[in-house]
Amino acid sequence: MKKTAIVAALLCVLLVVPAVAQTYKVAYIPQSIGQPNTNAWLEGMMRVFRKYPNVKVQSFDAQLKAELQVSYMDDVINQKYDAIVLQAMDAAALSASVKAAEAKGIPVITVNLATIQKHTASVQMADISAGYAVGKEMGKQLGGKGNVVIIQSPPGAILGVNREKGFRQAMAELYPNIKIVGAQSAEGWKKEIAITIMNGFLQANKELAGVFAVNDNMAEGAMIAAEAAGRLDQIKIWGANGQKSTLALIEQGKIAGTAYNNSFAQGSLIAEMVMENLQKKLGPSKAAETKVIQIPPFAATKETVGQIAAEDRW
Amino acid sequence: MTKVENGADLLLECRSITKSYSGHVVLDAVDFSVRRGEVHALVGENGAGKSTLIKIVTGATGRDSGEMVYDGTVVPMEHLRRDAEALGIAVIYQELSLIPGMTVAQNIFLGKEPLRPLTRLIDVRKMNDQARELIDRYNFPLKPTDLIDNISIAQRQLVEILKALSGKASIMIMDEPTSSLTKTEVEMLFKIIALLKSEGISVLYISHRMEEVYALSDRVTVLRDGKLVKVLDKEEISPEEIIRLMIGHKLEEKAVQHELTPKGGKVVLEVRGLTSVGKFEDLSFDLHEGEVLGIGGLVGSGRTELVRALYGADSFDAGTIRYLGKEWVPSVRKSIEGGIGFIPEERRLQGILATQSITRNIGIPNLDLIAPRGIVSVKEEDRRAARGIELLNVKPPRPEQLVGNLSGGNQQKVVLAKWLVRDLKLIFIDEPTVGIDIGAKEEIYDHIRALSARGVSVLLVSSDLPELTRLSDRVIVLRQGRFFQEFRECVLTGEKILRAASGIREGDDE
Amino acid sequence: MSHHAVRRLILVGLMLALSALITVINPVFLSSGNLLKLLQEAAQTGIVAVGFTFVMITAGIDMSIGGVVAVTSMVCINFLHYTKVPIPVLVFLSLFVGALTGLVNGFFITKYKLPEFIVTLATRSILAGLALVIAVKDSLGFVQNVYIQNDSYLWFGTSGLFGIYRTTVAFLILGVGAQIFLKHTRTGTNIYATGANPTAARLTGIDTDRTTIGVYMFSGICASLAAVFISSRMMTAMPELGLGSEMDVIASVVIGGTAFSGGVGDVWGTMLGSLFLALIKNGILKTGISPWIQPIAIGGIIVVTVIVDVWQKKLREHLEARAKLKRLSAERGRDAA
Amino acid sequence: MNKKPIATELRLAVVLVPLMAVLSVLSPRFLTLDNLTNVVWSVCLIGILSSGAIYPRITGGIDLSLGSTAALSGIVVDLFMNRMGIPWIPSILMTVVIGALVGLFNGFIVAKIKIPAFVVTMAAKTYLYGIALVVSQGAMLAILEPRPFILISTGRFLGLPNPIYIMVALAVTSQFVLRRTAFGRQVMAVGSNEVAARLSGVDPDRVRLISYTISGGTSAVGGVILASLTQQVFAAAASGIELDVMTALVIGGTSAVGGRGSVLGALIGAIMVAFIINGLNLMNIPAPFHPIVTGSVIILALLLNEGYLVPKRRTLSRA
Repeated sequence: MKKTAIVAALLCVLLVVPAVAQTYKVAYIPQSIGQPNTNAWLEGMMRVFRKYPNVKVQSFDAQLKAELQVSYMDDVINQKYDAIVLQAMDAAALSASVKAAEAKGIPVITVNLATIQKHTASVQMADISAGYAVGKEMGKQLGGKGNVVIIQSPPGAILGVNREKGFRQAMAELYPNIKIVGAQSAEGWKKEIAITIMNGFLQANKELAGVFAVNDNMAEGAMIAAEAAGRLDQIKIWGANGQKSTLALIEQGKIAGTAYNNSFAQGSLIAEMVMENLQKKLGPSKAAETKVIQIPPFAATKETVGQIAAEDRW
Repeated sequence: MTKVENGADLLLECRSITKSYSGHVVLDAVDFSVRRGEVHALVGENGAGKSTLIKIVTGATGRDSGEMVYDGTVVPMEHLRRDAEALGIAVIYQELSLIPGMTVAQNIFLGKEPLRPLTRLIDVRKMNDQARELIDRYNFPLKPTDLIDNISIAQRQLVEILKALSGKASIMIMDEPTSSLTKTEVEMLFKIIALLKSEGISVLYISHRMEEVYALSDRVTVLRDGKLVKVLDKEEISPEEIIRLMIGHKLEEKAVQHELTPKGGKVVLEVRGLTSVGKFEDLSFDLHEGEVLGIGGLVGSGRTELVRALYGADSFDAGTIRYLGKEWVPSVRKSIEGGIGFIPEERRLQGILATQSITRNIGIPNLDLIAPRGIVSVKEEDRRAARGIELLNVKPPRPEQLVGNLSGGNQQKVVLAKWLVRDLKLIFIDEPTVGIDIGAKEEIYDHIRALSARGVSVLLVSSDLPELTRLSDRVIVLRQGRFFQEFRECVLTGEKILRAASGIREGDDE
Repeated sequence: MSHHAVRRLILVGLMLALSALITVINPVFLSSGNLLKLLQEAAQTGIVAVGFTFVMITAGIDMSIGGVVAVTSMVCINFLHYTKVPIPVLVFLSLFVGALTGLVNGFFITKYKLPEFIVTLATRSILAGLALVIAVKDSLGFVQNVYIQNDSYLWFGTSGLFGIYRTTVAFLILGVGAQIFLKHTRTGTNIYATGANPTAARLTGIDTDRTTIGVYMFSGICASLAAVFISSRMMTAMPELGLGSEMDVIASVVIGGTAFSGGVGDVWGTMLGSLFLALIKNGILKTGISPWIQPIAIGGIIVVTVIVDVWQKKLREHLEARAKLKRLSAERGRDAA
Repeated sequence: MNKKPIATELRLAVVLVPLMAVLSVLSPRFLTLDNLTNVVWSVCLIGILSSGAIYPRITGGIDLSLGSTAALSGIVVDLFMNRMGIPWIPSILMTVVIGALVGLFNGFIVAKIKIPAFVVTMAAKTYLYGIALVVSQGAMLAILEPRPFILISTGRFLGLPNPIYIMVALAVTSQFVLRRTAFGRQVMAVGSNEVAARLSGVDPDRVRLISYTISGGTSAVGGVILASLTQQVFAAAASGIELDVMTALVIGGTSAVGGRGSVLGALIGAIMVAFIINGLNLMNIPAPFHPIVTGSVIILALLLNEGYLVPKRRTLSRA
């Protein structure tokens, strides 16, 4: 670590950054920048890092491409960053890079999705149980019966897939009388496509009781469609993530609920882990397993959403 | 033609060749033969079946029936380009078949490049050497490594010929070879043809230019409407006769000479000291109302550049222009609005919108009239199109017909129609009849005369001497971008212009 | 010196200048580790671009390359996951995917004279779907990401002698081979002829249809080859792998001086182009500027590069015109004399 | 030419009608008014973008930056309305002007500096995304206000979603401009033979400039519609839509060489593709198969168009 630090210091001199005794460079590689949750994580991290002027965070825009994330990882390794925060597009695709980084002494903390190769830590919103929680709550709201549809993530997007798995599991276990009558995937998690899909569902099912969109954005899309069709009052729409706009809509009663995850807190938690690691010069963890921190989802409904404080809304 | 002259010495013999496209017969039992080492001209209006016959001979298309014997061997029904080449049938195409971006040598040996032994790699040095040998043998002004893009049209044609010679050609078919050549270049070509002939290579020659056919051919085969009309031997060949056979009626005028009678009237265009560096220098002349002023000179003498500048297509460096007595700085838009028309040199590249209908083609320069406030009055547009078609009897007379699918003659008619449907005061015409069959030619001539009769002034640029002499009231000959000589009130003949164009001044004409 | 030679020099000059600038900002750029990675990145785009160059020289365009990459990698994943097929066989099979796609593209383009752009766009869409269909699924039918452990397959994506990545080596070999093929074989000449003047080419007895089909097959094969290297490097593949990478490929080819109108351009240019693109993308990361600004910089640099090229061309033409003028007046002098 | 494009539209109808017949047999719900409405609604964005993108295409160019332009426009209109407090109507107008200026800039580089449109607009796509990130501060912004703005896309008039009216209006206008105005004639002429057009008094540079400007303007409209529909704006919105638009154009019989094109054709093309996807959804056919079917049908449609698309484009492209 000393070596890294010295090199880092040298770099700073060259970078003509106000030369602090020891400067740390942290790489933040989300699936794409400009998404509410990825921004929230960054903000959460910054809430911590702002206290440490000697930490510089650089974001990388992978534009939802695993290939790009891989090449960013390589670059970050070459630039001898001190820590990497990674929201992997794909558990397998990034494993090699993660391994390489830790081999080079750079601790990697993954967000929401742990890569197959073991690494320092992974802070996750438990997606399967999030899906499960949604299923459970929605089932309650529907009184255990009715037709439900799912607006899926693009095929192969683990996060969405896991949420869907959890949701189906809950329905299968708890509510035998709720029928899942349709599931369609929205290319690129796109809201406008979610709207079209929802329109189709509204056509297909004269009695539609519930919708689970595997993220809030698509849930909002479903809501727009249902509202336009004038059937919003008969349909319980659920999302997952808990972004600010969705929470507002829950308060208005337009969206039934979401699996809220405090991405600010998540980000701050990650940042603290990073700082601890850097200050204690721990480097990549020697443990045999990835240290996984599961953040239990909070099912936010009209009743419970009030419990989420303004500063925790992202 | 020193060789024996009996049927036995036929290189190519076709007996009752018949070909029809979708029921429509284009060749009807045509007999055709070429002797060894003769120059044989194949003439006929467009649509007479010349090109189809050539296509069949060269294997570009198949024949429905009829026998074909080449060099003693019977040519089977399925006769492909490759087979034709193997037999030694070489073609030089009207639209040059060279590859831009490649060198002369590459083009000559395209598809049959010499390979390094035991490899499939091209032996570039060997290729260039072989090209050099060929070039030297006919001492052409070429370098094997010249890029096609950087050499003149005439030179490209030479490359075409070498391309043909590089194979073992025993007959060379030339389709309109001179259409884009200057006088001197044509003469060079003729020398080459003589040379080929002397080497015992037969030349099958297709041309619309009578004087060439006259000068060159040992025999002439005349086709009309897909039928063989007559085969003329050397002594029978005369332009009038050929034309009579081709179009069935005799031309009222002798195409060789013409009486110039100047037109007075008010000056429409007044050019003083017009100069465009490197193109033309210090040109001054007046153009009167209803006058046809011919501009003679070799290609590259600045004729085309001059009319382009006058029209506003190109800029010029010095000099003044007065149009209808007013100071005039031309621009295309201004010219059109001011009643000036322009028929460019290269019909396909500059004249027509190939993928657009006749209506649209005629409409484009008349947008100011058919769409005064930006909105096109379809009625007005169709009306003008109909008028244009009817006026020039464009065939087929279908307004929605794509101009790209018309014959050369009809394309040129459409280009002319664009201007005839609006009231003109002045029109610049550059090489109006290149590659156009006699019939269409005559029609276009009539229209030019009609224009001048209507008081429209015409500035006519042409390399076709009979054309120039017949149509002009006055002729100015340019040489190397400068004024060389003016012919007025005299009996003008083609060779007078030629001599002037080639720099021989004869004072005794004024 | 030809226009292309000059544009090459300018491109190289620009690259050196940029490299220098970036190195000043962040010396890590010049570290062997980074340069090797840079070359690997260039190679991954470049391998596809080489094939694409052939297509563009025939005045065509192949939008299906992204789809080919996706399907090919899915095919590989399947074989690695379910079978023990020897790697050489596997690679052969994967190249077959590209060849077949190219054949289909070429067939519709030549036989039915359909516009290349849309035909290949259609095949792209078909392949994109196919990739998802054949992707390895778990018991619930959800796409499952397979982690490749077959070392002899991973060999492709790793580095060998002097830490040079095998992708880079393959790129160089492919590039040099393709260049020689283009410039020094009859087929190569036919490709140029087909693009520059198809009518003439046909008259000369060149089978332009066969040539066209050929280049599309080659383009497909190159894409498949790239897929092998990329999936091997990532030790897995996703159904959407490579989709959306078309633009980078086209940019490399165009910056390299191959024209959409066909007949001009070569592989050297494309290799430079892909290197140039990789350089700015890699270099920009060293500058530490915000990811918001990065696309602005990249887009800007591309535009400027092309503008510079056009200007140098104009300048040369202007100079040539003046030289010609001199010659002309000289000749006149002689005539006068 | 007056006839040709109509012929294309007819040919497309030849594909469309049996297609709809088949779909309505396979799924009874297909031929319901609501369903058809939804399908048309879903292609509004493509339709709107096509009605402008067709101009550069006909002049032999291409505008790949329309997706980024749309995203940027959404962000800009939100900036005007919700961060500067400008009323929504002027905000939209200003946004469209900005979009047009973006197009004008592309057009300038293409027409005046003579750089291949593909490269110019591809680069534009990249840097416009960056600019959008900067303006939006990299955030995904929700638009909840003002209500009328939201209603532009979500509201209905006479039972039909408003965007359909906007799309039809734009398409019809564009088709009219293309077929019935001097400018339309000039666009076609430039696409067909630039030199001949110039000698007939057309100014190709000006025509190109305007073409790209229009494309930029309609992209902005599209961006506004999308923003109002999804009630959110972000830099990556509408990413990748340019390919859908180009597909629609080409199916609609717009050829890059030869100065041909029809906006209505493009619309029919887009709707056709949408119908297929909709039908597949109604039949609960899993997503992965959708692109396969779509791609195949596109080729089929082209084959039916063959007679029209054949013309010697290669030789012409050299002319």
